[in-house]
Amino acid sequence: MTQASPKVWLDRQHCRELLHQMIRIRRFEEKCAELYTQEKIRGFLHLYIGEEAVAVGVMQALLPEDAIVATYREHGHALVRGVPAGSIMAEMYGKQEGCSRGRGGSMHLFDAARRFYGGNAIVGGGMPVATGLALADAMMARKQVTACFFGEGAAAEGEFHESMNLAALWRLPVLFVCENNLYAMGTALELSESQTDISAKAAAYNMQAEAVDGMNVVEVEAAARRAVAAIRETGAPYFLECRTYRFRAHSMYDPQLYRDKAEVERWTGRGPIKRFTEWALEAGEIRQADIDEIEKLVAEEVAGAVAFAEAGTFEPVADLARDVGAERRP
Amino acid sequence: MTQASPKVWLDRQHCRELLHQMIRIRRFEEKCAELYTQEKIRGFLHLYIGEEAVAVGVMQALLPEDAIVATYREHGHALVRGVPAGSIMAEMYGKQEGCSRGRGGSMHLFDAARRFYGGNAIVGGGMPVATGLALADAMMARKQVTACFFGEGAAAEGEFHESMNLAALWRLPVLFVCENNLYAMGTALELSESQTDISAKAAAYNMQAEAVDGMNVVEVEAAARRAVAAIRETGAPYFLECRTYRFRAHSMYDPQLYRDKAEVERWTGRGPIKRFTEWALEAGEIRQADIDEIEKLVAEEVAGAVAFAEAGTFEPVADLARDVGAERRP
Amino acid sequence: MTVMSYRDAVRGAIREAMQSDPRVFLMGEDVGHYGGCYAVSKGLLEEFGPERIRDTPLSESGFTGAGIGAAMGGLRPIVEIMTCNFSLLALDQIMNNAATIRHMSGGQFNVPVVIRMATGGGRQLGAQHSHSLEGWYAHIPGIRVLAPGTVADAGGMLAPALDDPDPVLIFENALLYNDTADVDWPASVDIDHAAVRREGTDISLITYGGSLGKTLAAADQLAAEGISAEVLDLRVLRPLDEDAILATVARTRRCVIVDEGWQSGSISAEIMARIIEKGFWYLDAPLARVCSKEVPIPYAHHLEEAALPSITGIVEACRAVLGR
Amino acid sequence: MTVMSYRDAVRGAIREAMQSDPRVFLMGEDVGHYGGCYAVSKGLLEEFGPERIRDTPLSESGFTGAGIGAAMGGLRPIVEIMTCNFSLLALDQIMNNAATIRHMSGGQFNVPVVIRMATGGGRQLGAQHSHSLEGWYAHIPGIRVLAPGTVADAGGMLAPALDDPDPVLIFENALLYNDTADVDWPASVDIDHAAVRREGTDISLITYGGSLGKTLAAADQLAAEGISAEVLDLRVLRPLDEDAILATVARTRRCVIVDEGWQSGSISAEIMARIIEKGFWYLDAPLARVCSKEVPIPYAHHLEEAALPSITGIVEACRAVLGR
Ligand SMILES: Cc1ncc(C[n+]2csc(CCOP(=O)(O)OP(=O)(O)O)c2C)c(N)n1
Ligand SMILES: Cc1ncc(C[n+]2csc(CCOP(=O)(O)OP(=O)(O)O)c2C)c(N)n1
Ligand SMILES: [Mg+2]
Ligand SMILES: [Mg+2]
Repeated sequence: MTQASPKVWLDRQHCRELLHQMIRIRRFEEKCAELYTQEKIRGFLHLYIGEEAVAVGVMQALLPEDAIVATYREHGHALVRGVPAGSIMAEMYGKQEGCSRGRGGSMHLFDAARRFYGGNAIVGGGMPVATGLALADAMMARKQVTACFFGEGAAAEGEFHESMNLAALWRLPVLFVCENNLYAMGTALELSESQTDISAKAAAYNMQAEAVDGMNVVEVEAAARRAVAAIRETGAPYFLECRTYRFRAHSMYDPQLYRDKAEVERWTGRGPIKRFTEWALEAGEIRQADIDEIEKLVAEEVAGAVAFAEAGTFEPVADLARDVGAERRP
Repeated sequence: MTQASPKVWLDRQHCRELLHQMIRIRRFEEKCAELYTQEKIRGFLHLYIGEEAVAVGVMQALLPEDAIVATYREHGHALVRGVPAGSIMAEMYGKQEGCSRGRGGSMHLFDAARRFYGGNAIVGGGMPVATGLALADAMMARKQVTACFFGEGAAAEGEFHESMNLAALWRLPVLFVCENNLYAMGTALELSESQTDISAKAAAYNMQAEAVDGMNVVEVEAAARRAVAAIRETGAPYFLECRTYRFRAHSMYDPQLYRDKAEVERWTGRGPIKRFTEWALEAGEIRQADIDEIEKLVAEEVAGAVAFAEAGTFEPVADLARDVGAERRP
Repeated sequence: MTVMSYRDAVRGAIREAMQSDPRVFLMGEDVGHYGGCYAVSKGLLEEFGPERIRDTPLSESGFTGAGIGAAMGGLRPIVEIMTCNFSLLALDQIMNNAATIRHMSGGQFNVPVVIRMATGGGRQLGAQHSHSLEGWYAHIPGIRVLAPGTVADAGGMLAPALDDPDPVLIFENALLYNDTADVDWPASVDIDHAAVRREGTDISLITYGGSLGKTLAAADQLAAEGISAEVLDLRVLRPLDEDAILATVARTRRCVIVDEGWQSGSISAEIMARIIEKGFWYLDAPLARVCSKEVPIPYAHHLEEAALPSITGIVEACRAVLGR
Repeated sequence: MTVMSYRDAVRGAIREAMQSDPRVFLMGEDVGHYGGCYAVSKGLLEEFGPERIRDTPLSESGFTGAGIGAAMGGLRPIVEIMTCNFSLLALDQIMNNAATIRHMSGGQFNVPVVIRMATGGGRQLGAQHSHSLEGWYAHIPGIRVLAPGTVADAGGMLAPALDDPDPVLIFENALLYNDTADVDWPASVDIDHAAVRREGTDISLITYGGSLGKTLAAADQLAAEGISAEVLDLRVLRPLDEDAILATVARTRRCVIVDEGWQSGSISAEIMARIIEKGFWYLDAPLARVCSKEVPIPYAHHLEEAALPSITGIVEACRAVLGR
């Protein structure tokens, strides 16, 4: 449940909510992987498994009027933001009931009602757009925040640099969320950045910046709440680096030659769902029965999403050229 | 005289040399401005007047085998590097005796013999090229340095960011020289950078960085020598921000609405030639007779350059398509 | 009727748009304190303030993308890229975002941004500052490309471009800024149709933007030789007004296309293709075109002149097509 | 003769170039540790080490420009831009530096860089990952543009491209990487001429790259209908082999051009223009072309298929031109 508070209230209900959202992403994507091997889903499919705490934690701090710009690895963000699982699944099936009418696929989820501005498959390409959304908010004196997600690989791109500078220079309400999973495809961070502390880079734009453990959903949520509260108060941007790890391949084609199994196992050992569950059980904030119920709810939701996608229809080929431009111009 | 030493030896001869070079640039460009109003020179003409200490100081530290990449404001760099004044002037006349056969004009001076790689009129556009020249040196284990000049306005461009990161990441022997004259056309530094300390930006790439008074030729030379010595020793890049000021308009079209006369006067009052002359006279390193002789030599050189340009010839129109590609391919 | 320059017309159009719609703002390098690199926006900073006449850092991709985002966020940005030479740095934002988001999002989002830039050679600015890329941009689906060749179009195209729910690129040939004409003001033009600027019967000359003046001058010379040339100003390079192209060719049965882009792959090739596809049987002679030579545009005046389309070149091409 | 895939052919060509010339190196995103996003460079890191198989950060403009600089500094870089979709970020370096420096410097400097990139749609990658920009790049003077459509060309074009003193762009259609063929190895091809891939008498089909296979398949179908189609593979998109284009049209007097670029402003338009300018009197019928529909390429399979050139579409275009 979205709350406007700058503090995390870790009551039972909220713990359940955090866990529920993380498990939703996990199970949904496990299903996606399965459907990909069945060739129900095609194109590129980038899984977020292992990184769930980031989207779940950050999204807690956002209100419905805030905007989101994400990357091609955005199922998690869309799900937590409230884009219906069925419409996401249908999108990946290429059905017109999909959240982008089947035009976008996995990499291009859009949802105007949730101010979900995609789904951008050009690394760094969403950052100037997020900056512009925030510019509109600033110029129209709307107290909204634009959350912009991107990987640490994007930090080397010129568009990162230009966007960071513009947002800081013009004091625009952007929450930059760097999902630092240590690899850009097969390129390890130390092979792509002379300065591997990404939040230090951000600080060089005179932007408030902070790095958090992206495997800890509570820590992420707390930082995001601080950040969003600061943005709402000052109007200035904030940079949050979430240190995380991708458990799966970059996309479905990746043989993962660039990292060894032991490293992956080390990280999965401290996976966000595992850790949070252990802590919450220990702290008595949730019980096994809660988890079982969540898993049941999620299984139903995922099955429902698949059924929805399967039942969906294909847009008529005659409509191919629709929406290249407006149907009617003034 | 180019010396490989990391120290500045301020003997009489060297003082004379520094002054001579600065006055050469000044008088040459004053002539250019005159010729522009006479329409002998056309296109864009960007004068370096006020900034002479930077090119003169930095160039002292470079050896003939080093490379230079500059901008559209590069008459000074070309002159000090040894590109003959006549061939520069002829270039601006559009004559085939020009250093780029009249194809380039003021913004595109080139000279292969002096490893002078232009003359680039895209702000930031020379930076990746300089990085690549240094990459070639590094891969071929040549102990050469590439000096890359650019304005502070370039620091906002993505190409700046990408080049800085590549050079630092790969430890390439580039001397980045930021000529911070406080304005990019009419845009003041504080309107273009959230962090106005450009050398602090550079440090965020884990690159050694330093800011110096760009109106003091000795300080620039000393810093450049330190920097070049460090590069030759470590192979890693170095960033030198030279704080300076452009006394004239951005180009010949600029009505300078963006700054007031008083500001310009404050800066011209501490102009690099004026200050150095006063100091050197005081210190007894030069005498008025030296200055008079320098002025005489320079006047002759400039007159000779104009005469050379006037006497030059136009490339036949039939050669227009020459040098789009190699004449002969293997 | 009011006598004004092309520059004044653009400025007037910006002013009026800003006065009548608070969502409109102008951003780009040196649009504010400098007064615009071609003095187009001179005085506007004083009138509208630095929020709405927004100087940007040198960050073409960043601020063009920000314009796209701001448009999606409810504003009506006019993004000025100083010249099309620098727009290459913003191409990712233009092609991968502005042009695709409506389609890719299944029609949920649109990008009502206007991107203006100066274009063209002829001022001895050399190879990196003399591109004519408007015809090249016209390849991209999802954007509209305008090329005002007259003072009236310079003043009149901005308002409908801002009303357009989709991205519109406006290419202003820098050589035209000082042109003056007596125009109706406020200007009101459409941004869908080509316009016949001169009627004729022997041959059609199809052109736009910076080449319009040369083409009309060539038509004058041809008239003196007894050749009646019709001049069609495309005005809109994407989508092309195919009907108007076919109509003029149907009338004259002969056609020369004049265009400042490099010849291979220029928009003149596309116009030829359209005529061949749909107007082949109208033709009494091969088509011809007068474009820029395929070289980086050189600085030296005589070489630059030789590289760009010339009045003589147009006249000669017409004579050749007419077999005279 | 050796049976190998298009991918193996590119890899083999890179290996041989690196073995025989120490100045050659490969750089780009994920060429090393990942093994190349299309597995083209798999194994090369182990063989040549990280200096010469150089993984780059995500910085298309930066590393493409660095390739240009390294070429000017005496090396022979092969710059890999993962796909042409991302090459827009590097366009400033390509058009304003690589393509201009020789001319602009009066012939003093040249840029012997090879820039390879994957191109094309057909894999349900959506609007930002399905561009076919090779024909669009062919507009730029100062570069050579290659489009290997066969395994032999994929293997044979790299060496002459590296020998070329000027920038060469190679577009590898990603759908071809798994194609296999029995080829002469080491491959040796020229990078100046088009090639007739199938002889015929009734109509010429002109194509290249990823559309070659579809076009040959269409020619098979046409043969079954008693129509003899000649298939010309352009191979080199800049400079175009105009002689070969005119020769095939002179033989068949009819022509359809097949090209995966968006139709307006595609290279097919340029080919039509050349034929009209110099081969108009050969023609017995209007020219036609089969290109991509003018939409951002959609994800859904059936829509993507409808957007790209198809065998049926080619066959139908031929029938229409032949009036059957
Ligand atoms: C401009 C651009 N270059 C290259 C690619 C190909 N590519 C897709 S994802 C990716 C790695 C991005 O890594 P990162 O930003 O760290 O995000 P992650 O995938 O790790 O979440 C690359 C190289 C692209 N999509 N866009
Ligand atoms: C990419 C690009 N954008 C815009 C321009 C137009 N322009 C030329 S010089 C200049 C200002 C550059 O300022 P700075 O880098 O500080 O150098 P200075 O002129 O002060 O020496 C601008 C905006 C350009 N040449 N290239
Ligand atoms: Mg990553
Ligand atoms: Mg400056």
